[in-house]
Amino acid sequence: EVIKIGAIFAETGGAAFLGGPEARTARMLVEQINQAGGINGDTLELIVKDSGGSPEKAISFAKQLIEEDKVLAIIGPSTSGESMKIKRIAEDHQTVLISCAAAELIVNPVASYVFKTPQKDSFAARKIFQTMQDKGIRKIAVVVGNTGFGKTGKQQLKKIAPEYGVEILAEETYDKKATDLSALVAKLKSIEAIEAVVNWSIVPAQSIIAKNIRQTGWDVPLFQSHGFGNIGYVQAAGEAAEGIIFPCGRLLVADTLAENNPQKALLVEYIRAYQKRFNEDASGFGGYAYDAVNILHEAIKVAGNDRKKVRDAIEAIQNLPGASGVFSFSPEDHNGLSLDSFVMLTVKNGQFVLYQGQ
Amino acid sequence: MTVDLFFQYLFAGVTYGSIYAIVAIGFNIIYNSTGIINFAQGEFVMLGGMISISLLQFMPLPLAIIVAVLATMLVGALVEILFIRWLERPSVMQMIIITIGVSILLREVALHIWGESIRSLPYFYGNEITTFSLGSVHISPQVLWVIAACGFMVCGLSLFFKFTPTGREMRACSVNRTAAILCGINTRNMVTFSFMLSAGIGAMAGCVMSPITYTQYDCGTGLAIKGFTVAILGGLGNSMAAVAAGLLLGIIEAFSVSVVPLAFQDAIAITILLIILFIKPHGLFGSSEAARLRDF
Amino acid sequence: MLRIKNLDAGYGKLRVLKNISLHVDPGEIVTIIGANGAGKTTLLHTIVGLVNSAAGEIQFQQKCCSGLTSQQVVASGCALVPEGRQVFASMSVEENLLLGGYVLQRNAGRAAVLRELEYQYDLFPVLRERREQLAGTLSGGEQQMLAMGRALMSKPKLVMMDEPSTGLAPLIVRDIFSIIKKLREEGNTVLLIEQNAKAALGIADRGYVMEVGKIILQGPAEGLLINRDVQRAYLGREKID
Amino acid sequence: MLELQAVHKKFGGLHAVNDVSFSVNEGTIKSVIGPNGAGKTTLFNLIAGNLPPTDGTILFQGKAIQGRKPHQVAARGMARTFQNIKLFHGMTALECVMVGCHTQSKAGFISGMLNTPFARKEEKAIRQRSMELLQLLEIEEFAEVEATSLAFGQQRAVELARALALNPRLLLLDEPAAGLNIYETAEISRLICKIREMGVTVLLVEHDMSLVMEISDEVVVLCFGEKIAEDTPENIQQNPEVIRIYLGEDE
Amino acid sequence: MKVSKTNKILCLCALVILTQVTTTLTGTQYYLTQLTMAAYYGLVVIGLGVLMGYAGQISIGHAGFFAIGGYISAAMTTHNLVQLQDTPIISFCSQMGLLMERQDIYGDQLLTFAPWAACVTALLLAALIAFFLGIPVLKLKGHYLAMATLGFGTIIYRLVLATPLFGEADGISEVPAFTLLPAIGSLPPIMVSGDFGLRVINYYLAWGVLIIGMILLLNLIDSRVGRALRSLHSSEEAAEASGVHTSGCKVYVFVISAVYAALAGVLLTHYNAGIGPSEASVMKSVRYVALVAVGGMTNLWGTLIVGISLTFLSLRGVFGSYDDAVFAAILIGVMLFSPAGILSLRGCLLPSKQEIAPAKEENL
Ligand SMILES: Nc1ncnc2c1ncn2[C@@H]1O[C@H](COP(=O)(O)OP(=O)(O)OP(=O)(O)O)[C@@H](O)[C@H]1O
Ligand SMILES: Nc1ncnc2c1ncn2[C@@H]1O[C@H](COP(=O)(O)OP(=O)(O)OP(=O)(O)O)[C@@H](O)[C@H]1O
Ligand SMILES: [Mg+2]
Ligand SMILES: [Mg+2]
Repeated sequence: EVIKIGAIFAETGGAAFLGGPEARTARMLVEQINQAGGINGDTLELIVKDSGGSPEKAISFAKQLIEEDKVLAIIGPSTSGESMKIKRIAEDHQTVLISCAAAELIVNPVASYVFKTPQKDSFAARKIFQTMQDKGIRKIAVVVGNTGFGKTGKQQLKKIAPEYGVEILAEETYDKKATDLSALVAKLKSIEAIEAVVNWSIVPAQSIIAKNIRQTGWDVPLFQSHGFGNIGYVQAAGEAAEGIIFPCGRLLVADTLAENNPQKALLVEYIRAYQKRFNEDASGFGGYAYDAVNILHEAIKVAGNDRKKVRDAIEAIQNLPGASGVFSFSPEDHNGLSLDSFVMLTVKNGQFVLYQGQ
Repeated sequence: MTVDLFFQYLFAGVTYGSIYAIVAIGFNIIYNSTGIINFAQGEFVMLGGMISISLLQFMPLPLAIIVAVLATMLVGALVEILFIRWLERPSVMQMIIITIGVSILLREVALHIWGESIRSLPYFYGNEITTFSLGSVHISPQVLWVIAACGFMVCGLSLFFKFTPTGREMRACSVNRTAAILCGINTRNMVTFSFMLSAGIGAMAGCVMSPITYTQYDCGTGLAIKGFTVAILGGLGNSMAAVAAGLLLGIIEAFSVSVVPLAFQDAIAITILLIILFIKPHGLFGSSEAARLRDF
Repeated sequence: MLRIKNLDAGYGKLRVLKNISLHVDPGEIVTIIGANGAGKTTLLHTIVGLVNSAAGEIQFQQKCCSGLTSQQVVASGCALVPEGRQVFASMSVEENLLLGGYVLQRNAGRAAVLRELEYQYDLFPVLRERREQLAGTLSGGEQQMLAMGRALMSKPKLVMMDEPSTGLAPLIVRDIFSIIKKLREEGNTVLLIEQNAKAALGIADRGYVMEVGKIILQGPAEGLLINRDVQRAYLGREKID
Repeated sequence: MLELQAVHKKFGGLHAVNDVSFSVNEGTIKSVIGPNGAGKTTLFNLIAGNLPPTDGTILFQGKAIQGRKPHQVAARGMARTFQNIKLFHGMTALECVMVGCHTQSKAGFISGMLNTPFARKEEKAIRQRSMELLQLLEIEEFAEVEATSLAFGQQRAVELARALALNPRLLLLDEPAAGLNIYETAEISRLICKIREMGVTVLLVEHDMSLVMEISDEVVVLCFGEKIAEDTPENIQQNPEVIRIYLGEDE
Repeated sequence: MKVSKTNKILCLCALVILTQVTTTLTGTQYYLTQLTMAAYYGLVVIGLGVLMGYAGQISIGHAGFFAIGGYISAAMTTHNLVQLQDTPIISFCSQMGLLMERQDIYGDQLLTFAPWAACVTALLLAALIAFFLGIPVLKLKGHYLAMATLGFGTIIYRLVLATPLFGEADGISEVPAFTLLPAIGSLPPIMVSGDFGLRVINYYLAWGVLIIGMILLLNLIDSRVGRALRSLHSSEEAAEASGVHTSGCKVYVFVISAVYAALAGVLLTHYNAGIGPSEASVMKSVRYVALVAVGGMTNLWGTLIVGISLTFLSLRGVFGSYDDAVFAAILIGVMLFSPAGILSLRGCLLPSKQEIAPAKEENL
């Protein structure tokens, strides 16, 4: 039997940096599963649709996949906006949706058929604030890109800051395609009380802001979001990336993990296979799709080709190691990850290393 | 606002402005010889950056840039020869739409060649955090490179168009092609030449700005829109005006940061542009007389 | 100088010129007269290669130029003053003239162009006054002079003029015709197309009469002037008589 | 009918129309002549509203019209033709003339979109009237031919028909005979007289003296923007100044 | 001429019905989803077609009007007013029947504007903006006009991305269905909604709106005003001299095409139950322009056919990640080989007199 799985990724367009690795990872993984004999003898068929990051296309594709291709589940979309638009469709048609987008809104409030694999933004924010607390930082500036990712990041940071006694003195949203942010940096720098800057965005702006801050000779601690988790961005920021602190899954530091870490084996294998296949470094984004396929794999193993049973099976998954962390779902928690899925990393000599505190 | 901050904004504005201007110049060249706006100009910028980055593995930086510029000029010539040269009697609208098509095509090709990841050339001098300080104003050396390249190109081109026969002939082609033919000018070669020239300038721009702005397969579109804006704001066809307009727009953008949320920066800048256009329908420095005589 | 044999040409499927044969000898003024839409403009365009010929032969200075591009024809010394003036509207008068010197500049260098420029300014003093003005803002007559000046800038061996007197004041028309005569005196060859048949035949050596794409009459200008058919059709004698 | 009082137009430093005053009486044909660049077309553009005068008053049927938009002037009953024929690409001769009926009809966007009976009726009437005009100018056989592909003389006729479609009180003609041969010119001159008989006043710019002298009641001579003479055709032909600068000695 | 216009409309109606019947019989009703969406985009494209092809005014900002329609109606029908319930304005609106109460998927109480009120507001706003924007913008010509409209599109895009009310980068989701006619007796309700159960109704609704829109535009171009538009396209000066109030005419068509776009935005947003910023992006505007060009500038039928079919294919994702590339290739191909639009390819092979007309001198 062939089990059909749909996928909606932004392989092109503004969110291609997410959708590209996700689509590649999903394809690679499904191939691997099929090569290994499929799931209980059934083969998986992955139908990937490129939404280009447009919600209207995602909606059209979701309907198409559900009705026409009669897929068991949908992986993706890559962005929060798209995910929110098809959340209802998946719910109405009782098709499992495992989103690869960050926004917490996707699984909170919980819709019974909708899951997501990336760590919650709130965890990232908490991790950052914890680190700040350790460093005694109380007054910060928040700058984000005008993407869905940036938007939810800003919301979470603003929501959680008071819990850690942190005050946000300035908040700014810049264009995702910004080519230079030195004016913004000048503005922030002129607010002398600022003790740290948190940047929550995606390529290429997160490297640009790092450069611009350092170029003005401003020596504030710079925090970034988990979107920074790609060695390519460090290379792009070069010298300016040194000392950036950010929360991230363990993928980037896989080989430094302890042998008994449940994620280690899988991460090392994924990174190796991805690198070999696509000749580029694996990133946290691909990991989201990895987890989505992996979770489905586990659920189908238990439940077979049945939408409702698969849903139940996902909710029952406990302690499943994945790329982003160890998943334990429940009817109330459709993300399944804990705060512990993040570690704080920093950049040292152009490499990611665990942040030890200074 | 402190004096320091003022200068820091000013310099940020100059940085943006020269980047916009350098793209706008490319628009003006093709406009001057064909009367059309080549919407694929942004892609030339992208190609210049991408090609030089790829070549950097095999050769030193200056050589990589030169080869990339030449390669992009070749692409420019190819675009013209494949899509434009053999058209019997193209209308302006047809040309605009073809160049939009070419721009999308080049972008998609780049996506499938280079992928969606960002790349950049290394800083020509120093590295990411090197700066010169003038008082407490910090300037990245690469910005100076951009400004210098921009100034150099503008002066060179203005002189070229104003004073050299070839420049005059290129302008003639755009004003009245039949008459240019009747003067014995090989109009087709002129057009090809202008595509090469603007592709080369675009590529050059792509190289000098790559360390600052990074290069990605779709970075051309945004730059093209800004460049187009600036070219129009200055008055089409006038490169000196484009630089002035570019600097103006850049500085408006930079200073707008200090008063309104950054998220509205573009909206503010473009609103100002529109207001200027309504008051001066042919750009800040454009002559309405010349524009009226040119039929679209 | 120019020799055309059995020429056919047209636009798409529309055949405008049918089996045209004519010749222009060095030092002559030859005029072609004919009603509107007879195909005179088309004929000139075919000669300079703006319109492709379908059949027949065009020889300019003993060389066949049927397959040549317009640029090549112009470069070989055959200049056209186009119908409707076609000046470079948004460029200055001087620039227009300099552009006309494109061919000359290639063959004889910049000094020759400047000399020629002065010569044209002497020929058309109005243009000197307005050298900085944009050509498109000139009045009709000024533009016509500019178009002629521009064509003459290349020091062509053969000048073809398409209705140069259209829209010009009587005095200027006379000027234009005397300029044409002067050109001939200086050894130029002129192929002139005119609505004003009387004036044209008055200065021409020979003339052709064209009707719906065919040459129906030809001969020395004086002969045509007294030809009854020509008088009736183009000179309005009948009415006057 | 039309009265110009001390009208000036400057282009930068160039005084293209300098203190020109004259009036056109109802039912007459008045011609404006003058060397090239004298400012005749500019004068027309001032009257028809294409350019605002720098100074001066233009009265049309007793009301000042300077600075009005061309379409407003047209709606008051002034029609014009252009020195370089301006017909509409992609429209048949009939349609071109129907555009001329614009001010004579009312159907707007809404009734046009809904194709109301009123709009349909009006459309029919316009078509009828335009056809009549084409007949008047004897070009009805080209009604369905694309106007820009017609022969030159026919294009002129279409343009004239379009101008007449406005039901004008005053008609401005800018070199209607340019590029026409002697017969076509005679034809045009006949037409102009016919138009005058319909009660339309005509103001004419022309270089063809046979036409001007034959049909006009009065002639104004412009030179370098200034009016240098205004008189009957016979007297103008004798005026030494005019002969010197414009007509030239007759052979 | 008139007859053939009516016939073409009847053919289109027949085709629409036939498609629905066929899909029902073959059990492939899912095609109707994308056909419905494509019909709404078709509405934008034909509106733009009249503006560009007939009046000759390019607009690279039409996605902006689509977004105004979509976003206003989405924001008004999703923004919860419960907290403001007691303010005088809201209670006044509530008395006027402008509000609607319902529950969201999680069971929370929502008080929002009713879709029809939102729709009217959106359309009026779009018309007003088009009017006040059109007055200065349409004075510009050629590339300057292109720039100004592009600028307008960019401003809308930026505002949408920067305004929390419009959901910033995520856009707005959970937009309710738009009930046009409540259920009467055993008749199902007529509402704009993406619900699978209402698909056939929505299909007919969308195509009904499109066909009516098409008829109105076809009437318009054949009318007195349409003739005036075509004349000003060719020569503004001559049109003015013929008494055509050119700037007024231009502004009005601009308003009409903006309303078309906004209406499409409103309806599609309700159908999709959401809208995102990509609908306002410049690329979208460029796509509309390109669809008009591929269809043929002065060929409303061509524009319609191309607009519908290319959008349909793209929405079905048939070109995968080559969607833009294929689109660009079609665009270039058509412009190179058949600049008068894809439907005139036939004419290319058998040149008619009309097509030869543009003279060689009119190069550029
Ligand atoms: N570009 C074109 N495409 C199609 N037909 C054309 C074109 N140009 C001219 N014609 C047609 O060719 C015929 C001859 O035109 P041409 O312009 O050569 O006449 P002409 O003798 O110069 O007339 P005129 O005295 O009015 O200048 C006319 O019937 C005209 O309609
Ligand atoms: N827009 C303008 N800007 C500057 N100068 C202009 C403009 N329009 C016309 N002129 C100048 O004004 C003068 C009068 O021009 P106009 O076209 O009115 O002459 P005209 O009498 O119609 O001549 P013709 O008989 O040759 O058509 C000319 O010298 C012309 O160069
Ligand atoms: Mg001719
Ligand atoms: Mg004139």
